[in-house]
Amino acid sequence: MHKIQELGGDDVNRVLMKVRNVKTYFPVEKGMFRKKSAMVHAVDDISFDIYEGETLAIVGESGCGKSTLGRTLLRLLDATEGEAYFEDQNIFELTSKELRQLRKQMQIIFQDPFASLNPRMKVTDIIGEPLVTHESMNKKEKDERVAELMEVVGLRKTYGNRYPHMFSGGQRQRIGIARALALNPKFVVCDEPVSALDVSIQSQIINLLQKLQEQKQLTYLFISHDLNVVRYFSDRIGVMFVGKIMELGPTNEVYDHPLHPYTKFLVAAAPVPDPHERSKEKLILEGEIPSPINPPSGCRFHTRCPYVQDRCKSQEPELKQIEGRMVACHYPLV
Amino acid sequence: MNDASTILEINNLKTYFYTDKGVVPAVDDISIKVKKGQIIGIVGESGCGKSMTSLSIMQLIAPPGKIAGGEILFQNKNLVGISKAEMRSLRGNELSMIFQEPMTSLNPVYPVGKQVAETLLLHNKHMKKAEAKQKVIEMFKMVGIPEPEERYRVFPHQLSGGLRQRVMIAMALICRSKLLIADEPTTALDVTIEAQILKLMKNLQEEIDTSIIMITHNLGIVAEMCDYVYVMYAGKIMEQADVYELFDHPKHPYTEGLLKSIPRSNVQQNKEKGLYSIKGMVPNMLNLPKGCRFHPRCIYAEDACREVEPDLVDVGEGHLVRCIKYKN
Amino acid sequence: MNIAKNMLFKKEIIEPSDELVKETFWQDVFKSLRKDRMAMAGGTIIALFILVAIFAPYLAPYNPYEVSLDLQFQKPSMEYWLGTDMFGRDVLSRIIYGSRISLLIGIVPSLITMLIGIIFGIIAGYFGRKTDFIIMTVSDMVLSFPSLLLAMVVMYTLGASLLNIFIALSIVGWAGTARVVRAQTLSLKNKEFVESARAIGVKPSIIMIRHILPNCIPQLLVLFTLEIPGSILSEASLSFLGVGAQPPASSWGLMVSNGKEFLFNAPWVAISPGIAILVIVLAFNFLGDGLRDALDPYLKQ
Amino acid sequence: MGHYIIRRLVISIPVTFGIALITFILLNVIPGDPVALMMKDHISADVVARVRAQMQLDDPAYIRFFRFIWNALHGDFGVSYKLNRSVSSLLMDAFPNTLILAISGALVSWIIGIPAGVLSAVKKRSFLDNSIMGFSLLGVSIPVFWAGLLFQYIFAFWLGILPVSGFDGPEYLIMPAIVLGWSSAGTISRLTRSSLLEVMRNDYIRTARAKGNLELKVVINHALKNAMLPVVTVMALQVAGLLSGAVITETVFGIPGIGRIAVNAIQNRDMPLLQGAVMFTTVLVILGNLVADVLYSLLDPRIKYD
Repeated sequence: MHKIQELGGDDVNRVLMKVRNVKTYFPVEKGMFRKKSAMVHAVDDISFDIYEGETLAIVGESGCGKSTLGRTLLRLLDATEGEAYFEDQNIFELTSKELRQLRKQMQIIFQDPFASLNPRMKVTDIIGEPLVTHESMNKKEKDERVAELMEVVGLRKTYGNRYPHMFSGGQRQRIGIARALALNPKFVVCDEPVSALDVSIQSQIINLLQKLQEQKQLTYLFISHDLNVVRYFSDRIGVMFVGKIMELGPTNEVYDHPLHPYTKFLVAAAPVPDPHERSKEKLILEGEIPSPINPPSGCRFHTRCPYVQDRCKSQEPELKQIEGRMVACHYPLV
Repeated sequence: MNDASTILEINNLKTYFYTDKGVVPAVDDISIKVKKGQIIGIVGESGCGKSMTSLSIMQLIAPPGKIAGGEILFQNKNLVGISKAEMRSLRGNELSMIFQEPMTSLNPVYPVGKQVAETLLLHNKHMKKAEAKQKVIEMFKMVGIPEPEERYRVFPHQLSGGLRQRVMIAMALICRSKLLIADEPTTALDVTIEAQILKLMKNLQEEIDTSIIMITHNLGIVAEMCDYVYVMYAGKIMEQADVYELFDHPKHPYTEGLLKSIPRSNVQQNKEKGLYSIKGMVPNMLNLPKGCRFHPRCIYAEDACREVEPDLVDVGEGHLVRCIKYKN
Repeated sequence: MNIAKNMLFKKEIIEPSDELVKETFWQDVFKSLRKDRMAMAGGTIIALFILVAIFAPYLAPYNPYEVSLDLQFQKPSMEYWLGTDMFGRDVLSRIIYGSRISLLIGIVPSLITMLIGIIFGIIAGYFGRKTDFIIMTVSDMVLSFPSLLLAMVVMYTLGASLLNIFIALSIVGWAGTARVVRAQTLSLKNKEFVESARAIGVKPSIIMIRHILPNCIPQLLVLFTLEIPGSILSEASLSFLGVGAQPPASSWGLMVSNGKEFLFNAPWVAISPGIAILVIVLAFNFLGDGLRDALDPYLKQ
Repeated sequence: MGHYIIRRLVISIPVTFGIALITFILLNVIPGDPVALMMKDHISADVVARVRAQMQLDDPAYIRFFRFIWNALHGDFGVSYKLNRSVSSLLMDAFPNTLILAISGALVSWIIGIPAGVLSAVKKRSFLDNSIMGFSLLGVSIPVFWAGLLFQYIFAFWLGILPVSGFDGPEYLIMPAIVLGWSSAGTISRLTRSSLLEVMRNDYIRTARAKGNLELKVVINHALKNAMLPVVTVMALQVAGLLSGAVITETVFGIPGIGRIAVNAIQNRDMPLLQGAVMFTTVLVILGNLVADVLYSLLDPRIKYD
C-alpha cells in the first residue's frame, strides 16, 4: 500500500478521491497520416483531494485540460502517469473487470444533451442500460426502477417509450442525469452540465443537481467555464490553466481574494449582470491562451501575467499551501 | 419621429418561416429604434427570434423564411423591398454584421487579409489592391491583431478563435459602417478573450462612432455594454427599457425571472433555497399558446392572460412592457 | 408578492412541449419518402420486377430455353412481342426469366458486401491503431483495382458460375462499405453517448452492436440501395465480357453480348435486354436518391 | 506540403506491393495449378510438365512471388503464352491507346460534369436542374456496353456519320470517349451539385453575402473552391472507374488497348498476360490517386500549410 500524503483542506471530511501527479498526454494527430510529431500536455502533473459530499469545481478556459482531467479520473481516457485513488483503490491499476465494478460508484453527466443520448434507443432503455449491465434485474424490476428514476429527475414516467429526439434540451439533460444516477454512484463528474442550456432551463438543472446531491449524498466534480454558475454551485474550486492547477481553495475565498494573478483576472473577466458595476475599471488580460502542445517555459501563465518577473520565465512554481489554499505562483497576491 | 439622430427604425417587422409543418412567426411584429452612437441590446433565449431580427435587417433571410410585413428604415430608407443592388451597396459598407462562430464564418481557403480587403474593394471600385492591403493592415492594427503584416497572409485555421473574431470585426468595420450588428459575438470565446473583444468593440464604437445592435443571451454582456435593451420571447418584444431601468426595475415577469435565475460571480449567494427558476420551457413556435405567450410559465398568470395577448404599454421614461398588469 | 419560495424541493414534472417531434425514425423516413414521386416510382418498378421474377413461369409466353432454328430472328410482332434471337428463342420470355438472375445478383452480393464491410468497418473504426491500419490498407488495395478487372480475375480463377459471381462481387465490393462504416464509427466513437456507455461499463462488443451499428443505419440504407444497381451493372458487364453467366442462362448482360453480333440486322436482340437493365438500375437509383434525401437530417447528425 | 507528397509517395509503395501480392495470389495460388487452368483439359501431360518447368512453377509460391516482383521491377512480366511475345512490349503497345481513351473520357466527364453540376446547384429545382440531374442519373444507370451498342446503331449504322469501330483517327475516338465519359460525368455533376449546395449553407457564405457580394460572385469566388474539394477526391476514385469502363469500351469499339488485352487474355487463358495487364492498370490507378491527392493539397490550405 502506498503511503499517500495528505494535501491541505478540511480535515474533518473524509477524502473520497486522492489524485496524485496525474499526467494525460495525447499525441497530436496531424492530417491523414497521423504523424506523431508532438504531444498535447492536456493534464500535466495535477494533484488534489476530493472530499466526500462536496462539490469541487474545476474551472478554466478552453484547452486547459479540465474535461480531460474529468475523463482521466473516470478512466475514460488513459493517464500517462500518476495515481488516482478512489477509496484507496488506484483506479489506473484496475483490471477491466475490477474497473467495470467500480463504474457503479462513479458516473458522468455530459455537456451536450443532444449528443449524450443514443438517438436509436428508447428512454427506458437509456436509463435502464446501467441496470441491465450491472444488475440481474428482470424487465419488470427494471421498468419500475426506471419509472422511479424518471420521477426523481422530474420526467413523466409514461414517456419511457419515447426516443430522445422527442424531448427538449433540458429534458434530455434530465434523462442523462437519471441514467448517471441509476446505480446510486458516490461520485459524479459533471462536465459542463448546463453550458448548452438556455438561462431559464439552466437554473432548473442546477437546482435538480443540488437537490440530488443533498438527497443522495453525492460528491461532484463540477467542470465548467461559467464562473457565475461555479460560484453559486461549488464548495471548493480549482482553477486550471494549460494543464496545471493554478489555485485551489474554498470557492468564496478564491473569488473574493484570489491569490493567483490568473484567478484574479479570470474572475474579473466574467461579465456581471449589473449595469452599476460598469463604472468600475475592468481588469483585462491581454494576449492569447498558450497552446498545450508547446506550453511556455517556467510558469505557464507568464506570457500573459501582468506581474511577471524574470524568475517566472524560467522556474516553474510549485503548488504550495498559502493561507489554507493551494497556489502555484512565485509571487502570490497576498 | 424621424429625427436625424435615428439611424435605424424598425416598425412592425414580421419575419415568418413557411415550413411544411406550418408558419413559424420567428419575428412577430417588433419595433426597434437605434440612435446614432447607441449600443442596443436584444436579449432572449434560443429560438426567441433575436438572430432572425438581425438577418432581417441585413436582408439575408433565406427561404422558407420571408419578411411578411413591416418596415426597416435605415437612414430613412426602407430596406424591405429595396433592390438587390442597392442592398448590396449597403451591406458590408454602411451596414455590417459579425457572427457567433468565428471558426466557421471565415472562408477556409483564402488568406484572412484578402477576405477583409475584398469588402473594401467591393465598395470602393477604384481602390488599388495595394492600397486596400495597406488599409487592411491598418485596420488589423486597430483591432489589436499582433504582427498585422504577417497575419494578412495567414489562413483562418492558423488563427485562434479570438483572433478570428478580431478579423471579423476588422472586416465589418473596414468601411466604417454606420451600424454594426453583432450576433452573439463572444459566445464561442473564452471568458478572458470575451472581455478583450467586448472592450475592443466598445473602444471602436467610440472611435468610429458607429451604432451597435448587440444580440446576446448573456445578461452580463447586456449590463456591461448596452444603453437600451429589448427583451424578446417567442418572437415578440416583452419589455424594453434603458439598461439601468431594466436591471433595477424589471417589470415583465419573464425579465424578472431571467434576472433572478442567473447565478452571479460577484456576490456570495445563499444556496439553501435553491436558485430561482422559471418553470416549464419555451413554447412551440408552430403552436403558440393563446393569449400572452409567456402565460404557461408565468407565476402571476390569471384567466385574462390565457385569453388576450397584451399590448406593449409605455410605463414612462421609455420603459415599455407587454403584460396585462400594466395599462396606459 | 412572495415568489422566492424554496425552489429546490418543490416537486415538478416537466411537460414536453408539443413542438417536439412525435415520429420515430422509420415513420419520419417513410413520411418524407412517400412525398418523393421519383422514389415512389422507383419503388413501384422494383416491386413489379420482383413480382415478375417470382411469377416468371406464369408470365413468360414461351419457354426461354427452347431452341427452334426455323424461328431465328423473328421481328417483334404480336406473336413475339420483342422478337426472337439467333436460336429462335423468345426475347421477352428470356428477359422475364433474366429478371431472376439480375435481382438475385443485385441483392445477394450486396448483402454479403454489407455484412463484411460492416464487420471490418466497425472493428477498424472502434479499435483503431494496428487493426485499423491493417484493415484499411487492405481495403485501400482492393479499391486501387479497377473493380471490373478484379472481378474478371476472380472469375478467371474460380470459373464462371452464379456462385462465383457472388464471390467476385463481394471481394470487390466490401472495401467501399468498410470505409463508410469506419468513418461513421470514428465519428460515433467520440460521441458522448458512446462515452457514456463506456462510463457505465458496457463491454466493447455490446457498444458496437447496441450503440454504433444502429446509428450507422441511415448510411447503410443509402449505401445498400446504391450497391444493388452497382452489382446488377457489374454482373451484366461480366456476362457481356463472357466471364459471367454462361449460356444458355438468360442473363441480360449475356443476352446483349449474344445480340451484339447481329446488332445491325436484328437490333432488338441486343437492345431490349439493355432496356431492362437500364430500367431496373434507374429504379434502384431513384429509390436510393429518395432515401438519401429522406435520411438527409440523419446522415448529418 | 513537400512532406505531404513525399509521405504520400512512400505510402503507395507498400500499397503497390500488396496489390502485386493480391494479384499473384488470385492468379497463382488459390486454384492450385495455373497451367491446368491455362490449358483446360485438351493438352497432354508432358506439355503441361514442360510449361511448368519453363515457368518454374515447381518452386514454392513465395519464391515465385519474389521472382515475379523482381522481374516486374525490371519491367519484365514474362512472356505471353498465347502470343509468344513479351508481356511488357504488348502492354506498352496498347498503353497509349488506353491512355488516350481514358483521358478523353475524363475530359468529357469534367468538361460536362462540373459546369452542369454548378448550373444545377445555382438553378436549384428549376427545369434546367431537373433535366441535368435526369441526364446524369441516366449516365450513372446506363450499362456502358449497351450504350456503346446503341451509339453504334444510331451514329454508325443508322446515321452513318461515325465509324463503327477500330482506332484509326480522331473520329474513332468520339463515340468511345462519350460512352466512357457519360457515366463519370453523371457522377461528377451529381456530386458537384450536392457539394456546392452543402457549401452554400456554411457560415462563411453568409459572411460573403453580408459583405455585399453579388450572388454570382458568392458562388464562384467563395463557394466553388470549397465545393471542389470532395469532387477532386472522387475524380481520383474515378481513375479506377474509367479504367474499368475502358475494358468494356475497348471491347465494344474494338480499340487495341490494355482492357482488350485483359479480356483476350482471359478468353485465351493467358495467365502471364492477364497478370501483367492487371498490375499495369492498378499502378496507373495508384498514380492517378497520387495526382488527385496533390491537387487536393493544393486546393486546401489546411493541408498545404500543415
